[in-house]
Amino acid sequence: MKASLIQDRLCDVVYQIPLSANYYRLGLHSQIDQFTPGQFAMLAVPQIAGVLLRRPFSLAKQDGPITEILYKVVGKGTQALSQVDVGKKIWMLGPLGHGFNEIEKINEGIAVAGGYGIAPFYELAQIRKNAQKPFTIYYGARTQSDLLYLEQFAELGVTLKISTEDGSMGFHGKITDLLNQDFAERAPQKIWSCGPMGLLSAIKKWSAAKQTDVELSIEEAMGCGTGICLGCVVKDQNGQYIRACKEGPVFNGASIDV
Amino acid sequence: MKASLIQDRLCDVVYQIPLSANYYRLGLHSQIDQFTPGQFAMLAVPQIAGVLLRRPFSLAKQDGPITEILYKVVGKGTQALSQVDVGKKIWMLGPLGHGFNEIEKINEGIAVAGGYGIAPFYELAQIRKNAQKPFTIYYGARTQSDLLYLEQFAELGVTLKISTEDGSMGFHGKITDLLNQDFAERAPQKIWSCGPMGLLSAIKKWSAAKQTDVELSIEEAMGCGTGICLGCVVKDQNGQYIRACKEGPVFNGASIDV
Amino acid sequence: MFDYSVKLKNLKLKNPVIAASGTFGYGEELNDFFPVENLGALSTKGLSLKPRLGNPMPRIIETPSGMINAIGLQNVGVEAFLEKKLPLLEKRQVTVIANIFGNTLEEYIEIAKILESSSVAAIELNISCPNVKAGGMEFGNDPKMAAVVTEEVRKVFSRHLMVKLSPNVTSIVEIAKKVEAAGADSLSLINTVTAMVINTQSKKPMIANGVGGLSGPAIRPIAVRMVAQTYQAVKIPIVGIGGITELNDILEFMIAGAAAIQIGTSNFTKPKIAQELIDQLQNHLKTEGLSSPQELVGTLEGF
Amino acid sequence: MFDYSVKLKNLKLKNPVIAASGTFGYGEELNDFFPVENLGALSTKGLSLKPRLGNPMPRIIETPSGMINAIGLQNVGVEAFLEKKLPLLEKRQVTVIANIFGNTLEEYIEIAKILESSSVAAIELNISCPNVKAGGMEFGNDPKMAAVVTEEVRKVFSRHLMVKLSPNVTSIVEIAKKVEAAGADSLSLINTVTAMVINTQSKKPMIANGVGGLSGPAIRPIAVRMVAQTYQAVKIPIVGIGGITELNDILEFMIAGAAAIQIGTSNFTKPKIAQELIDQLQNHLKTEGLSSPQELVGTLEGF
Ligand SMILES: Cc1cc2nc3c(=O)[nH]c(=O)nc-3n(C[C@H](O)[C@H](O)[C@H](O)COP(=O)(O)OP(=O)(O)OC[C@H]3O[C@@H](n4cnc5c(N)ncnc54)[C@H](O)[C@@H]3O)c2cc1C
Ligand SMILES: Cc1cc2nc3c(=O)[nH]c(=O)nc-3n(C[C@H](O)[C@H](O)[C@H](O)COP(=O)(O)OP(=O)(O)OC[C@H]3O[C@@H](n4cnc5c(N)ncnc54)[C@H](O)[C@@H]3O)c2cc1C
Ligand SMILES: Cc1cc2nc3c(=O)[nH]c(=O)nc-3n(C[C@H](O)[C@H](O)[C@H](O)COP(=O)(O)O)c2cc1C
Ligand SMILES: Cc1cc2nc3c(=O)[nH]c(=O)nc-3n(C[C@H](O)[C@H](O)[C@H](O)COP(=O)(O)O)c2cc1C
Ligand code: FES
Ligand code: FES
Repeated sequence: MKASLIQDRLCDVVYQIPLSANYYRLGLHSQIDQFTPGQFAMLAVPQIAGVLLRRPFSLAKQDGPITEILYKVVGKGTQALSQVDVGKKIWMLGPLGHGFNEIEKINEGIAVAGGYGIAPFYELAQIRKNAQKPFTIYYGARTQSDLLYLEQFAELGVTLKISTEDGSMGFHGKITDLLNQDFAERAPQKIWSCGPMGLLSAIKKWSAAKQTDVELSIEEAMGCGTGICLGCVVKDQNGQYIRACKEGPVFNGASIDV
Repeated sequence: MKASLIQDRLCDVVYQIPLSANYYRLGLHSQIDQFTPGQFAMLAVPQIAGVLLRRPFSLAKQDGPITEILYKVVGKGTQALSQVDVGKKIWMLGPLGHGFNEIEKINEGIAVAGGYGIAPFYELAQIRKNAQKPFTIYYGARTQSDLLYLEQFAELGVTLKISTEDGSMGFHGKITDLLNQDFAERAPQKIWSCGPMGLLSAIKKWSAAKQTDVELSIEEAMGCGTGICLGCVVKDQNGQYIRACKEGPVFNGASIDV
Repeated sequence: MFDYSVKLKNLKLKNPVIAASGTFGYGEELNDFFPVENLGALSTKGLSLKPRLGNPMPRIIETPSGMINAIGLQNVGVEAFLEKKLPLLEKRQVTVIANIFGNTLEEYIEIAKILESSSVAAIELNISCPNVKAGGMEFGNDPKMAAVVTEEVRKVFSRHLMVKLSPNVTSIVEIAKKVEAAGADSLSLINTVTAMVINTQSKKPMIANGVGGLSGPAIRPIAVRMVAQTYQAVKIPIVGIGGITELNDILEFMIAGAAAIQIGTSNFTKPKIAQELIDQLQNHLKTEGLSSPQELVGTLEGF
Repeated sequence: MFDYSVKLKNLKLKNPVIAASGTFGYGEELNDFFPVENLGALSTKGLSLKPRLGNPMPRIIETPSGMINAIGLQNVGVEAFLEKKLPLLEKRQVTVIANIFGNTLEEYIEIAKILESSSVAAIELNISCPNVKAGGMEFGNDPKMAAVVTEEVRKVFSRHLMVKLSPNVTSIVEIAKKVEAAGADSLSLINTVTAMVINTQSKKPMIANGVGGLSGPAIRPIAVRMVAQTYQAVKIPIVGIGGITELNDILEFMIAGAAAIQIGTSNFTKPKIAQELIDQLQNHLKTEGLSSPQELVGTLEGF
């Protein structure tokens, strides 16, 4: 996949669609060529009440010149972002970092996602479909309303394995329990995973036990997104701090300490 | 005129009309009963890029529950204000301070306004009309496009005497020159004036020479609008600092040092 | 049993929320608007021995998430305060903290003596004031001078003595310890941070005095740090001040070690903020199942 | 004839805009994006004698109009810098200022010696570092220690020696004077202001190190004040730092007395900001009819 050059562009907001559970789909006229799922962008959310830094968001989908972001309102930056109306403009710096690997190559790859960790798998599912490879997503959430993109995944022919903590949809329990159930005998060929740190640690452990290849997209507070602030580090296997935004956010599971 | 209690209310923006020269008419659903022209309100403009303090604006007109503000974009607070769309909400604290006096009583009162100093005279003209008193406004501006509310004043039967610095409309020159011309022989009974400090000084001097009663609405940077910060003072005739927001913004011309 | 009151040694407040000096006038300005007696206490605009005219205009300028002021301590003087301003506060049973300052040690002592025979509940000693006798060096920036002024005022004022510390120092902890040893009953911190904005057109400072004091949310992280450091070093209660605008900010200060807090600049941007925060804090404490604000104080871990 | 270059004594910069230490990496990160050689100079991430791991996470937190960082001076060490990072900067003909720090006086001297035989144009001495031998007291907070480290580094480094001052002191002017007398060629100010944010849920500091350094627009008025005061007290050139985000901010610093400026946190929020400001400043100077940036420096009136 050819890499797109990083750009910082003032993008028109072409859609801003409220979903359930305080999630939104944001469409930005970014004119990005393409990106690798797992790559992200730094958005300059409105600088309300002293907000200063940009906020990192996974790139969820590219549709011609339009980039989609799936985001959840969790604090004042995302709150301010959700108030930006269609027709207004937002600065977007991206695509940044390194995405998932071997997306088109692996035959039996699965994704494990939690929360807004689902975002990169929208584009990833598209790529798998184009490459005519099957794709299964294990998707864990607290409750049914936290599950996004279900229709889109259905359209892309993705097999969805859902678990919810409260049992309101799919398997009742943790996503790792569901994995244990489905892969009792064998292991998936490769796992791409994105979600909260707790999930990533669990998946890393699980994969190690299964001796399966795993890539983790990790989430750290980010100051710059470009590798210059050293605010987003994670320990590598040698105990050295490496940058989530530059060397990551997608890492080989074995190479980092989560 | 009965005084309205000060209130701090989150008001719907009911209209936001761009005029010429970066001026806007803003309609707020304030539910204020009434105000005295010259009184003002502190608006919480959106706190973009570190904006912290509220901004003072004259109350221009009350129409049922709707208060009108006439404002000009001059810096980042007013810029942010102009981006607030109809349907959004803004905190408004008011009515504050002391307005003009003897509005209904004086028979031959005139106003002298410059820039957005025209704002209070919209309501004042209405009161004069209701009281069936004639009203003339001397209105100075840099150029024609800086002149606002001309239609409204016409409807209210106001006699408008216009001067522009570039001669693009009305008298070519300073408003005091026009006053000198019109009042060569006699003096107006009373002057209500609002505008930039330069204008107010000139009017004060002119009135003193003519031995005419003058009230000046002065403009100072304001931190609170309620008298607690002491950031907006002006010297009185004894050399003591008094507060524009509390003792003013309208002062008897003789009582302050401008 | 839930008890919302706070005891700063011998000073009892009905709640931990104090209006900061210079940001609530003499309590009369917001009268129509705000039941002043609901405040934990009101710290008055700084009082001097004689009335002070204050600085020329402009006196304030906004900065990113903050403001600078150089009011120049304009005030009616301590005598006029007692005569004309205090009666209203007495009538409304407000807990009054008299914020005082002097240009010389003698002035501080004189004001404190006058206040000793008044009804004010406490003195807040503003030591961020240039000492004319020591060539303009601020009392509050020198540990020794800070201790001397505390000690001398202590001798003539028997009720609660709060000393307000300046952040413009290398070690606020060192000064805090000296002031504690000199007999202060409590410490309030921080006062404003010295700062400047320049008008790039006129090439003059944006406030007439040249420099002024920075306040507001911009300085909050500096203030929280100083409270946390000071809490580790002294035993007397601390009153936290700096950029408080919402409940979470109060919690930060209390966790850092503040037994009470003061609200300054926010009174300008939202005149009912103190009342709102009093209510919100009370609800929060109840929801968290705490029996008094005291249970939060100094609960910071990992520092 | 318009001349955009700036001379800080023996250090020539093609323009007055420097990327601040710790906010532009080693110049390679923004490479695709930004012609590093267009900068007046690049101040490197702080270099120590040995590589440093840095602090645990979290290391940064946003504050009102600012941010706090406690990166813990993670860096590759001076040797690896010379070997692996400097060649790219040399190839692109960047004016490199090596920002250095040590835990002991000896470490400072050792690094300076190593740099003496490298191609770096200047050293920027970061003295806001705890001196392990003096019980953790920061070099930069004590006028005497600040002078000693300057003097000793001066002896072993013959090119431009810039000393970066800490704002966390009672009198930055006193330290500036001592450092000037000790042989500094220029002063850069300010470094970050020590600050803290507390997570009110976990009751722990929001950054793992407890306290960190506040930067960004929030501190700009503090920095401008310190530059203006220092300019009145020293003869060597001053480099202004703190919260610069737009042209007007640069003008403020230059009017206050800064011969050059550094851009820090803004590189994070807008990675092309330095280039934009270089262009805007040049246009401004031309429009104003000035023949060099120098004509603006120290033009502040009424202070
Ligand atoms: C590589 C990467 C990709 C990402 N992709 C996505 C994505 O696709 N979609 C998405 O929605 N998000 C994504 N995120 C997360 C997203 O960046 C954050 O949710 C966003 O930055 C939050 O900004 P905010 O201003 O709304 O929240 P903030 O105000 O910055 O707060 C963030 C969280 O911290 C808490 N917090 C803040 N201050 C305090 C305090 N003083 N005490 C206690 N708690 C506090 C808040 O409550 C909130 O939960 C991604 C992050 C990374 C690093
Ligand atoms: C009682 C009263 C009534 C008023 N009524 C009205 C009214 O009816 N309509 C109206 O439009 N206005 C009115 N004003 C004025 C209005 O309050 C101001 O225009 C408004 O506060 C400006 O806010 P701002 O954030 O847009 O500008 P700011 O960013 O605060 O700047 C204000 C002005 O100062 C300049 N400035 C700011 N910072 C600097 C700097 N560092 N260097 C050089 N220059 C600088 C700006 O360019 C601008 O001209 C009134 C004011 C008062 C006191
Ligand atoms: C306009 C203004 C006037 C002030 N006057 C005084 C004063 O007279 N005495 C004093 O001790 N502090 C004074 N202060 C400092 C405040 O009491 C408070 O310490 C400071 O503003 C920090 O709190 P804040 O960030 O909540 O405003 C003043 C502050 C402001 C903004
Ligand atoms: C993430 C980060 C890392 C920094 N690292 C260093 C450093 O290694 N050495 C140093 O002298 N200053 C360092 N600084 C301070 C900056 O160089 C600068 O002095 C400060 O941030 C103020 O400028 P600003 O407000 O423009 O950011 C760092 C600042 C930040 C934000
Ligand atoms: S976010 Fe700044 S280095 Fe990664
Ligand atoms: S604006 Fe605060 S006293 Fe007038």
